[in-house]
Amino acid sequence: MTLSLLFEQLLNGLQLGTMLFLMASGLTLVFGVMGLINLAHGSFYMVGAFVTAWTAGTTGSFWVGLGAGILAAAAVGAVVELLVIRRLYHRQHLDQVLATFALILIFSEGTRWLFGSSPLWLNVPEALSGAVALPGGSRYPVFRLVIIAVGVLVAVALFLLISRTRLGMRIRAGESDREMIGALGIDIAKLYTLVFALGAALAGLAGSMIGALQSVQVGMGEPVLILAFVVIVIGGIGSIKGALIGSLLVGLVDTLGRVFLPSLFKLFMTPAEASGVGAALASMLIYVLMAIILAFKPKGLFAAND
Amino acid sequence: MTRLHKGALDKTPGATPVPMPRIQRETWVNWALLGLLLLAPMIANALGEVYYVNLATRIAIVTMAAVGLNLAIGYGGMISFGHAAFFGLGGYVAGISAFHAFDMTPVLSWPITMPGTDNLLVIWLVAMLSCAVLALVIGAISLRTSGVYFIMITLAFAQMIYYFAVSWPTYGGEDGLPIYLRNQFPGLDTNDPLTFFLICFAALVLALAITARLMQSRFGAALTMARLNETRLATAGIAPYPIRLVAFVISAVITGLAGALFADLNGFVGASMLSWHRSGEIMVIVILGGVGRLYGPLSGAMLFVLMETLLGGLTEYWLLFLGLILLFVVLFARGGVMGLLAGRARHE
Amino acid sequence: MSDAVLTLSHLHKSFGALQATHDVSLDLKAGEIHALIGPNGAGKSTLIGQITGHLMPDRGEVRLAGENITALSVAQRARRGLGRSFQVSSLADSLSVLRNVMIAVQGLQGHSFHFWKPVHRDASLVEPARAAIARMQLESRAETPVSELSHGERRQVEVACALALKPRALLLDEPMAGLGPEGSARLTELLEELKHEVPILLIEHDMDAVFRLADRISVLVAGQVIAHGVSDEIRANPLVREAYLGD
Amino acid sequence: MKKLTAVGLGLLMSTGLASFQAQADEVKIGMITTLSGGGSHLGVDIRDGFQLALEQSGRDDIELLIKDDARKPDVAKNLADEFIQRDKVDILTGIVWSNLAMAVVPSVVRQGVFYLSPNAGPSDLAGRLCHENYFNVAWQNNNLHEAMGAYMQQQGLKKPFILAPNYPAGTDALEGFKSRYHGGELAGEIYTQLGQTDYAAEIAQIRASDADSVFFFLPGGMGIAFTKQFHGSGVELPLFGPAFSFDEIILGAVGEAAIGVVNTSQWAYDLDNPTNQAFVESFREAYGRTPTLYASQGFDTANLILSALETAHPDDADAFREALRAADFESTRGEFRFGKNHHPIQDIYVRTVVAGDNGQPTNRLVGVAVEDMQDVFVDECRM
Repeated sequence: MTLSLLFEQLLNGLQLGTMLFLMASGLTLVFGVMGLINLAHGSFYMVGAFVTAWTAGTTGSFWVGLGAGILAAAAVGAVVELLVIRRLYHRQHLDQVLATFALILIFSEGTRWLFGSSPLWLNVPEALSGAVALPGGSRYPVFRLVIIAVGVLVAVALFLLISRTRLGMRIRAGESDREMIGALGIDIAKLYTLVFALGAALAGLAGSMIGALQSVQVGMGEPVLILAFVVIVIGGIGSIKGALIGSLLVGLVDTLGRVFLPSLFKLFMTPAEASGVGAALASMLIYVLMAIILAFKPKGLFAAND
Repeated sequence: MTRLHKGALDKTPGATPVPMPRIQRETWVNWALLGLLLLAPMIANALGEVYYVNLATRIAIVTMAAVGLNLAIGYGGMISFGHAAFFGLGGYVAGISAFHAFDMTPVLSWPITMPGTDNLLVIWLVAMLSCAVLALVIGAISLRTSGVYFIMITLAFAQMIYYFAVSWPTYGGEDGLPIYLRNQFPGLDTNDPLTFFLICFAALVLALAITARLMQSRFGAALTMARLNETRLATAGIAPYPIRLVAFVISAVITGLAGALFADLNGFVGASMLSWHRSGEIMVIVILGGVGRLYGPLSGAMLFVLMETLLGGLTEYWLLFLGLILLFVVLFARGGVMGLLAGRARHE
Repeated sequence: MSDAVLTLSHLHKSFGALQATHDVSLDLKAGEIHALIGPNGAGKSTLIGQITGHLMPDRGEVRLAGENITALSVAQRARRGLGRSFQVSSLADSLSVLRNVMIAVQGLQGHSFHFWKPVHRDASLVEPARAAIARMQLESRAETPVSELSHGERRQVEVACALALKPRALLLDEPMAGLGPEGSARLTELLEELKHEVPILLIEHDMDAVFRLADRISVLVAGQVIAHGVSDEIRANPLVREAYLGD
Repeated sequence: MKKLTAVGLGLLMSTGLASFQAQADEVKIGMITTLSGGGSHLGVDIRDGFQLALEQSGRDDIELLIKDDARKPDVAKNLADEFIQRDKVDILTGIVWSNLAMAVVPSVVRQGVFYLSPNAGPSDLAGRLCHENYFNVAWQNNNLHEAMGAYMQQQGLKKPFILAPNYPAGTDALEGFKSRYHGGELAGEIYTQLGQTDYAAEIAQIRASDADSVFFFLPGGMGIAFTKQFHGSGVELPLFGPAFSFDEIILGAVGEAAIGVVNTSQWAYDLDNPTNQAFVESFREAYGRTPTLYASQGFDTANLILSALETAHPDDADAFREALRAADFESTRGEFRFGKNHHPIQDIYVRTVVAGDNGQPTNRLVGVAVEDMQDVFVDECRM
């Protein structure tokens, strides 16, 4: 393992982490402000990817597709909030879990009904394809660097939004006291729709970009959703800072675990066995991480309201 | 049996008087559901329609898994999103045991030699013990958290076990493990569909009776209070944590036994029994039927399995409709099927 | 101070920069009612939390009947004989009065891992619970769900729960609030009678009741005990007048 | 709601009774396949290919019942029960995935029903658990990987890097590859997580190794993701794999990143035989897309059944079985016969992905990797 390879793997972990942050920040915001567990968050990721792929395929431009994907995710988020989600704010977590589980089924099958069973085509835009040289000689895809940059931008923007703007003030007020912002004369219903759509848009953004790297297919949101939940639980639900730290932690642990565990086992096993055992443990690693963190910090690393 | 239907929780002579007609209505509904489950396969069997016997067996087993989860969610207020771990573990105990019995190899050769077996009584015992141990570990850690954290940490543990099963080659990994010959119950022919149904039905009735009795006991009173008002319980000098932990273990044991039966019904056990969709499905059944109602899981499982069977035959987009129905139940039919059939829940 | 049942010594507790409890020491002697008063925000809730075990003090000690209980949990303290009622009613609303009180009896007996015998047929649970309810003159409401009770009745159920625990020391957090004149009078009577069985640490806003009932009074302002004494001393204390009346 | 349940039960009972009235000489075929959720395009193609063959046969005495298993083993098992016990089907077919096949097939064939696999071929069913009523019309799972091992050795590649997901089909793939590849040393061997979609870490390892080629088995979305990411990584090594990651539908999703990839398949749409040409043409006409290998497998399975029905009705199990075993039908893949374990003995071809007429990537037949390939588990089969 050379230093440059290690550096490259750290970048990979960082990239996975920033992508997770796009998902997790929306999820944690919605929980922090409205107290809602949204299992259907992965569906917005899928909507973003499908609309981007479809639009890009039709117009020939990734960028038009990206814009359409984000807008569509936000719009779908707003509609879902108006029709379904707002009936769930005062419900128990159990009802929220079931209702949003139902939404997953509806979105997955609805998407399949609209777009068919086959995965859609979506590629990295021409301008961002290719790879650049890294210090140490290896090469790294430009598009992944862009994802990291977008993740960092979104993180900064979110921090500014929450700490500097009126909307952010309302969001913070909502986190600390839901009754109070009602009393302040803020239209709480509108605020909730806005926050929910914002979260959906971020998920859509993640889906659009990742769709270009991976495959755009029904069900693509579910593995990401579970990872995003692991992230926000590790970070402390409701905390944007926690989501950021959690994302990076999960991204790095997952990537490095996949790389190093098999190598570790190769010290005392045959390569094939080591690869198998290492991969098995690597796939369990982030869940182990989460269990350990919660065992010692039952409300995550940065519990928002504690 | 009558005692069983008087209601498990608060609606006992010493507690809240509930208007009489409602008690009778729920009792009546409970009996009707149980009777339907018992009679339908018998009639089907007499008509030679084996398929419906197996369908009823499936309902009985799925109900039992949900009865276990209902103990945790409905009675204990512990929203476990990881009960597939116990369902699957129970299944794997049956599968692994049958595998070794078929191959005549030992399950364990160290520290003690343990041969495989196809004796259901032994398998059930081992399945229940394994689930109890696993639940003790998972519960001990998870119950330190609460709320969403509890939901997610139970999910995390189930995922760990899922990935372990997928990548563990000895017992088939993702391909799973077929059970070539259904495990045997001393003195009965388990290959006869009706006999196997009756075994499962008896196990279900036992699980229901135990749950009912349990919830009337001191332990049940403490568990109810842990759910309704943890502070009150602690102020009475009863620590909530051990009460919850024991309830979690019992819940896991019931779900695990259902898993063992499920594996034998299907003649197959695989990692899909451990997946998070499975946890979601059991939870859906509990909520569909009515959370915290003794017979909620039965009505939920009947509805769920029938929907799966009927809708699945009508359209390949049946999951879309399942989703819509679920959404409708959550938003507009609170209290689930039992709420519709027997009126509002007794508490909350 | 050998007859002190409950002793707090030098308790400190801060939340970040806010010092919510500053060097508080007080005791509760057998046979007395010791009232703790103070304006809103004086740190009463924080102090109660430290006595009952919901909060851990940063420094200092809590002793019950000579035993150091500072590090014990809520349940452990309750088992050692610390009974309490809550300022905001903390009962299981959907359960009957009897069920709420029975839990306390069950806690007292210490057997909660019994899985088989139905509680409603367990005379050793039902009878003490009914006795505690009778003591609060709530017999007619025993089977009523708490959610259907009036505010005052809930307070009485709280006290019944605390009594059913047969505590060595009783901590009552604003038991008079919302009772109305008649209920207040009845409760006052009961407390006077009760203090001979179990000493009471009374947190109360109703000054009339406090001055009538309390053998001793401690005044908490800004996390500190600023005055301590019998009724007349407190009434005359200029610090107290300043804190309370703002003059 | 109660009334609804009652109606539901009544409905179930009545459809059950209806099955009694089926005509005796009619043939009932039950198809359990994946039509919803991830990977459903495989099931859809199998179904479409199968139905096309039935339509072309012009027979109206065959009833085809199709149900979706949602890729869940217990649902598949339940559907099998339903088909056998309620609908009394003579033949079952359709399952896409090995784990579902393992859940369903052993018990089905023991009940005397014929099962013809149009896709999955787990090693146990070819070996230790082989059965007289089980026929595999596609391939044994390891075939395409073994063939690729042999091909890469022929091509003189010295240091292949190999990877597959960490599950039984994945281990079978790599073991299968290694069993026929002895042309050098592996540059590396990685098991990835099942369902993994980001391969940056693995690609970095490939880059850092001294590999001269990459062999991978990543079915479905995993393969799409890997191929795209590999293409974008700037690593310029030739890619090899089984056809599962390069059917026409997946190629559409991968785009030009797939161009140049070499893959092994028992079938290619440009395979030069009249049956195949007619099949591809009629499939395109009927469904408006180019068939995948899954469609050809569905088509072949149906034609095998049709050919056997010419000789015998499944009620006469022994005669029908003999007719199936003879495999007297025109296969889309050229010569086709069964080994003694009822698995195919067939040529495995090599295809390469090129830019098609409209710029879209498509497969071109290059040659034959292994002739008359038979699976290695046949000796474990005691039949």
